[in-house]
Amino acid sequence: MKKYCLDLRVSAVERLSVKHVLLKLTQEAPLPAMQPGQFVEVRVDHSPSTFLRRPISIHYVDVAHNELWLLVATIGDGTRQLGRLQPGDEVSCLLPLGNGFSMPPKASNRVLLVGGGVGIAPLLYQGEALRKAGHNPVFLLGGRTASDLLELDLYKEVGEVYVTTEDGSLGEKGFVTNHSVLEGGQFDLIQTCGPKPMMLSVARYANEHAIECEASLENMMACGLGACLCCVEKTDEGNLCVCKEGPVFNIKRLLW
Amino acid sequence: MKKYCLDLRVSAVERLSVKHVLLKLTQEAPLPAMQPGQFVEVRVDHSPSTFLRRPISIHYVDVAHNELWLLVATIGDGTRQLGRLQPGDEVSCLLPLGNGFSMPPKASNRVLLVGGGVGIAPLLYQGEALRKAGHNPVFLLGGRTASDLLELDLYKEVGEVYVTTEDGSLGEKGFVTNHSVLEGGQFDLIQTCGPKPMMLSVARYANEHAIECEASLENMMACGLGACLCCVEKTDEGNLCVCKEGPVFNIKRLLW
Amino acid sequence: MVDLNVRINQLQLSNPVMTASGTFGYGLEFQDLVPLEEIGAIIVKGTTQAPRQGNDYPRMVETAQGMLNCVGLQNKGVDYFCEHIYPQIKDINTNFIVNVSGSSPDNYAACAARVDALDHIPAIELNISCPNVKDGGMAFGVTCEGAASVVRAVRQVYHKTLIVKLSPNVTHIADIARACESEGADAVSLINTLMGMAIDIERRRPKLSIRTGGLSGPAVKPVAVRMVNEVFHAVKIPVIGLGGIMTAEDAIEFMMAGASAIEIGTANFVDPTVTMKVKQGMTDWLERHGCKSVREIVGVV
Amino acid sequence: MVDLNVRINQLQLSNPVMTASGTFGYGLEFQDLVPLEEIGAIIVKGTTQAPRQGNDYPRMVETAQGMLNCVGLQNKGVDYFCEHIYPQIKDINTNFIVNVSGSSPDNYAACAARVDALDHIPAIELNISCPNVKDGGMAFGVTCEGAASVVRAVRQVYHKTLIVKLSPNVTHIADIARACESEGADAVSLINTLMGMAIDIERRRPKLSIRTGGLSGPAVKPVAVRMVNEVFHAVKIPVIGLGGIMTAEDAIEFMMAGASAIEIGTANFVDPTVTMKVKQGMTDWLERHGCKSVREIVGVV
Ligand SMILES: Cc1cc2nc3c(=O)[nH]c(=O)nc-3n(C[C@H](O)[C@H](O)[C@H](O)COP(=O)(O)OP(=O)(O)OC[C@H]3O[C@@H](n4cnc5c(N)ncnc54)[C@H](O)[C@@H]3O)c2cc1C
Ligand SMILES: Cc1cc2nc3c(=O)[nH]c(=O)nc-3n(C[C@H](O)[C@H](O)[C@H](O)COP(=O)(O)OP(=O)(O)OC[C@H]3O[C@@H](n4cnc5c(N)ncnc54)[C@H](O)[C@@H]3O)c2cc1C
Ligand SMILES: Cc1cc2nc3c(=O)[nH]c(=O)nc-3n(C[C@H](O)[C@H](O)[C@H](O)COP(=O)(O)O)c2cc1C
Ligand SMILES: Cc1cc2nc3c(=O)[nH]c(=O)nc-3n(C[C@H](O)[C@H](O)[C@H](O)COP(=O)(O)O)c2cc1C
Ligand code: FES
Ligand code: FES
Repeated sequence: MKKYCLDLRVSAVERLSVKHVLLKLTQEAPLPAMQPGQFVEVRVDHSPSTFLRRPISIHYVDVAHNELWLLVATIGDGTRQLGRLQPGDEVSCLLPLGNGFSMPPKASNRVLLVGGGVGIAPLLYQGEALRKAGHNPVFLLGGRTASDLLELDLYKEVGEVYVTTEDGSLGEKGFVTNHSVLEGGQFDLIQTCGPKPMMLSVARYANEHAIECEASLENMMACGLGACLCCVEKTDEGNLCVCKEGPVFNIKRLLW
Repeated sequence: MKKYCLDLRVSAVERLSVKHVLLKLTQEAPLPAMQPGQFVEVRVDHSPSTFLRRPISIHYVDVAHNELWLLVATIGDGTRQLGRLQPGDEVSCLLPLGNGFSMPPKASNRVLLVGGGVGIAPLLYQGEALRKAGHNPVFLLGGRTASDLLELDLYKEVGEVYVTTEDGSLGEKGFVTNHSVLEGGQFDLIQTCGPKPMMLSVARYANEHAIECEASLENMMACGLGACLCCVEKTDEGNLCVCKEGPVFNIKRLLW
Repeated sequence: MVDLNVRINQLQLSNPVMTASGTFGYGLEFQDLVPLEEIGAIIVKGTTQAPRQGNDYPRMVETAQGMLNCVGLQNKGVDYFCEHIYPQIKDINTNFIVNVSGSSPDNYAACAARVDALDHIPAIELNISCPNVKDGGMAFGVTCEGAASVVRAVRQVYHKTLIVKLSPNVTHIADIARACESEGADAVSLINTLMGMAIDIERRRPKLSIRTGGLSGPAVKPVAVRMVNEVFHAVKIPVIGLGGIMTAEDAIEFMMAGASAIEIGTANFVDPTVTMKVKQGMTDWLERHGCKSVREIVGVV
Repeated sequence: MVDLNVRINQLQLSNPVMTASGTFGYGLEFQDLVPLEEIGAIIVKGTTQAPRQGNDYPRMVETAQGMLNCVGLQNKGVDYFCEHIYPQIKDINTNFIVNVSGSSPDNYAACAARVDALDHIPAIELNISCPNVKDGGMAFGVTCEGAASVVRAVRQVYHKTLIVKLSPNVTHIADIARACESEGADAVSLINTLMGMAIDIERRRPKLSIRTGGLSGPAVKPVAVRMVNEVFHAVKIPVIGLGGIMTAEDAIEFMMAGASAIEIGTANFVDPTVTMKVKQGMTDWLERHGCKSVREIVGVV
């Protein structure tokens, strides 16, 4: 897909929790086509300690309003500065990068979308794409505590939503991989994004149950274009760039 | 004078021209004592290209409102970022630094305050100090064009004001040193701040007319405390730190 | 119009802006974003005789106005380059330069000889300064004898423009430059990265997989400008300057220090269109300052 | 309470935070802002046998997350120090260390001998790494023989703790450190500044009066950490680490790399109270991580 480096305008900033912010970005011209699971390299201005761009998943594309949504967890100086953006500010975005999630080959497949922490971000857009293509997405979202689980109504509009929290403040207590939906559920495909330990145990579950599984990795990146070879992950084909060959990989290819 | 490193709060920001901004800073506790001609080392946040503090003159101290005023010409990234401050923002200020202008020894002396560009900044507070001490300050202020000459009403409250502009758009056309007030005027002391070429010609005038003269230098600084020896000026006593022995020097000491 | 042409030995550049090896892939990665034929030259990834997997992840750390990398010359080898990459780039109308690396004078030469045969590759840049590989790499770049031995071996088999890329991790860079010049290098480029390290204090271990990496970006610019100026005054062959260039003003600074052309590296990650902005900015600056040719400012300081 | 005490040979520090020479004056300049007795040690300005005027203005340029300086050891000479400065500082309850510079082994030794006689100066730091003076300075710091010759001369006349400050502008800093160690240095400190240059492109001339200057600040931190780690693994004497430290985390990074104590330089200009913040931040970090003593983390990487 053709890549662009665009100065997008912040149309809205919604603080979803003390450490999460939802940015809506737009421009006059229609936004380029983007696929669920792809990401954006965002430039951070006004942060002396942030030199490189920051990779952020495409959370949602609101075609009707010509808006790109980014869901940002403010964990360091760069993301904190993104959280300080105001409507009207401009943000340089390099997009769309990498390869997204795949679509299940057969019709009406049951797809489980497992997200942890801010890894839930790319799943909303993917869920919508699945639904539109006639599949039945089921979300399984995990967080440390209730306030980590954001925008659940939006996810519920797209599919069934199951939730775990480590402290039991919402949904089942524990980790996503302990959720009861995994016991009964017959899934044809699992797509997951979140902390590596979570994705590893999701992958273990998928392997055990012989379910196809894709994971979206978050290796540290510089260029985002496959040019610097900084973001590599070991695969059956050697070191591959997560920014270009991923971020979504079929777990069969990963040697993690 | 005891030095402080204070986080002051921006109480007001006034844009005086496209490239000048007036910052008013305050804090709960009374501001420390400061003298006209002293300066502040201001820390600039959110500017990746600004690493060191920026020296800015004490423009005025509004004791009644417990406000420190800074008049800033936005010429580079650091000062531009200062111009973007909003009421409520905090600014780290190291102050008061250096030695200010002196007071004339005799009563009711006629003192000429010659400022060019943003060099007019320290003269307002000095003018007020002179007036309060019973002297008669006369301002001679120069700029490239009318919009460079800021806050003239404030200066007029303190003393007579004469003005030159290079394009003749306000006051006499030309440089301050060509102003007619210099022909007739009998001055006992000249105090000047502005671009070096201007101060040099003011100094020449003062020498020719055997008038005492003090100039406030603007050498590039790092520490502002006399510790790094970066800001030196050649004087009759060797290299002296402008930040500590100055910024105001009697021109007799300078080898410029 | 300002004349931006520069010549590095036989190499004709339509403008002095090149891209630095390892930061611009094979150019193709940027083709949606930058008109490649408007770049003076594209220096492709470090290429070795045999394929290399490079170092383990993590290979990158952000630092104050810079970054450390320890990619370690991951590449599929010169044969793969000739067979699979070259056909894709050979008809793009700019100069493609291959950055050649190795672990002995012989395999540097073998790799260079292979590239010599490619019609559309007018020059190579010998990387005797990579701090991120154990065998060879920087080891050759830090002594005059080491540098000379590689240049000598390559010069025997390579007939086009031979650029040697110098390491800044040395006491006297001008001496190394002179050693390369005497062995027949047509130009030197500098600087490669400064060796650095960063520690993850929570995990009590280096942030990079092989402990150390190479520092690049604006942080190193003052060191690079100093070295370019030193080398410019020490050799007669052209100098190519790089290290932290982000803007047209930075590029002009390097050219005034003595660079006949410049390379842009890390800045491509921050702004993938930076090459075009630097080129345009240089044109504007030169016009504003009444320069007829960019060559007027080379080495004026 | 975490134990912050560290010992560098005979030198006892109540905490590992020192101030770097040339950036903290004689301490007195900061006394309104920082309780001096809470600093581990204050290393005063570079001091030479004879008075020096230093270089012409401009002596400073800001760079990306750093600065270049070419102060050039302006000081009134060791006699003036002994007669006029020493009396003002000798009763302040911290360690004052004199940074000694020179242009020959003899006048280094002469200066050191004079300081040896001062009861309240428990150590000197030999500056064999100043890039901003023509005579001596860095020239001694870039060869093993040069470094050894100065240390040897000084060791004969200086009986307290002898720290040697190393230049980063070398190919193999560990070799220089070993040379100093063999001549009896009690500790090494590193890094001094990296030689750099900046050009005023409008005026077409260097921004600094003597063309080049020394780069310091966060920009150089990765290079400094790497060198501290290299030297730590090469010598048995304690290493003092510096170069770009701005925060407690930076200080801990240096200590994990192998520094027994650290110096803060340029950061004092950005935040004159930084020493206290680093000290407090280190205490908090160590407590949070269950360390009983700061010495536990030295060289864990
Ligand atoms: C493909 C991709 C998609 C992503 N999508 C999102 C998203 O939609 N929303 C979101 O909030 N975040 C997302 N991230 C993560 C985001 O890029 C990082 O949180 C961000 O770069 C941190 O920048 P910072 O300046 O705030 O933190 P820094 O100050 O740079 O880092 C803070 C801490 O986090 C660690 N860290 C930073 N980046 C990473 C990383 N990539 N992997 C592991 N550790 C890291 C650092 O080592 C440090 O300890 C994504 C990352 C990738 C690679
Ligand atoms: C004692 C003192 C008092 C000052 N008072 C004021 C004041 O009241 N109001 C005000 O607006 N400014 C004042 N200045 C000047 C102010 O400090 C500079 O304009 C400011 O540091 C520029 O920072 P910047 O980041 O915006 O520009 P930069 O990007 O740092 O510089 C922009 C350009 O200006 C040049 N420059 C920067 N600082 C100086 C300097 N000190 N001397 C010569 N050239 C310089 C740079 O070389 C560059 O070409 C004062 C300076 C001193 C030393
Ligand atoms: C990720 C990365 C990979 C690099 N790979 C190479 C390489 O393969 N060969 C080489 O000669 N230099 C390599 N370099 C060094 C750059 O070409 C350049 O010399 C250095 O980064 C300094 O320039 P800059 O500050 O503009 O990036 C690499 C640099 C980076 C950041
Ligand atoms: C303005 C200035 C003056 C300096 N003067 C000296 C000196 O006299 N002697 C010395 O050994 N180092 C001197 N240095 C080097 C510092 O002590 C220190 O080694 C260097 O700045 C790196 O540390 P930093 O990045 O924390 O500043 C000076 C540094 C600066 C910035
Ligand atoms: S981030 Fe550069 S190759 Fe992936
Ligand atoms: S700015 Fe440091 S001595 Fe004046």
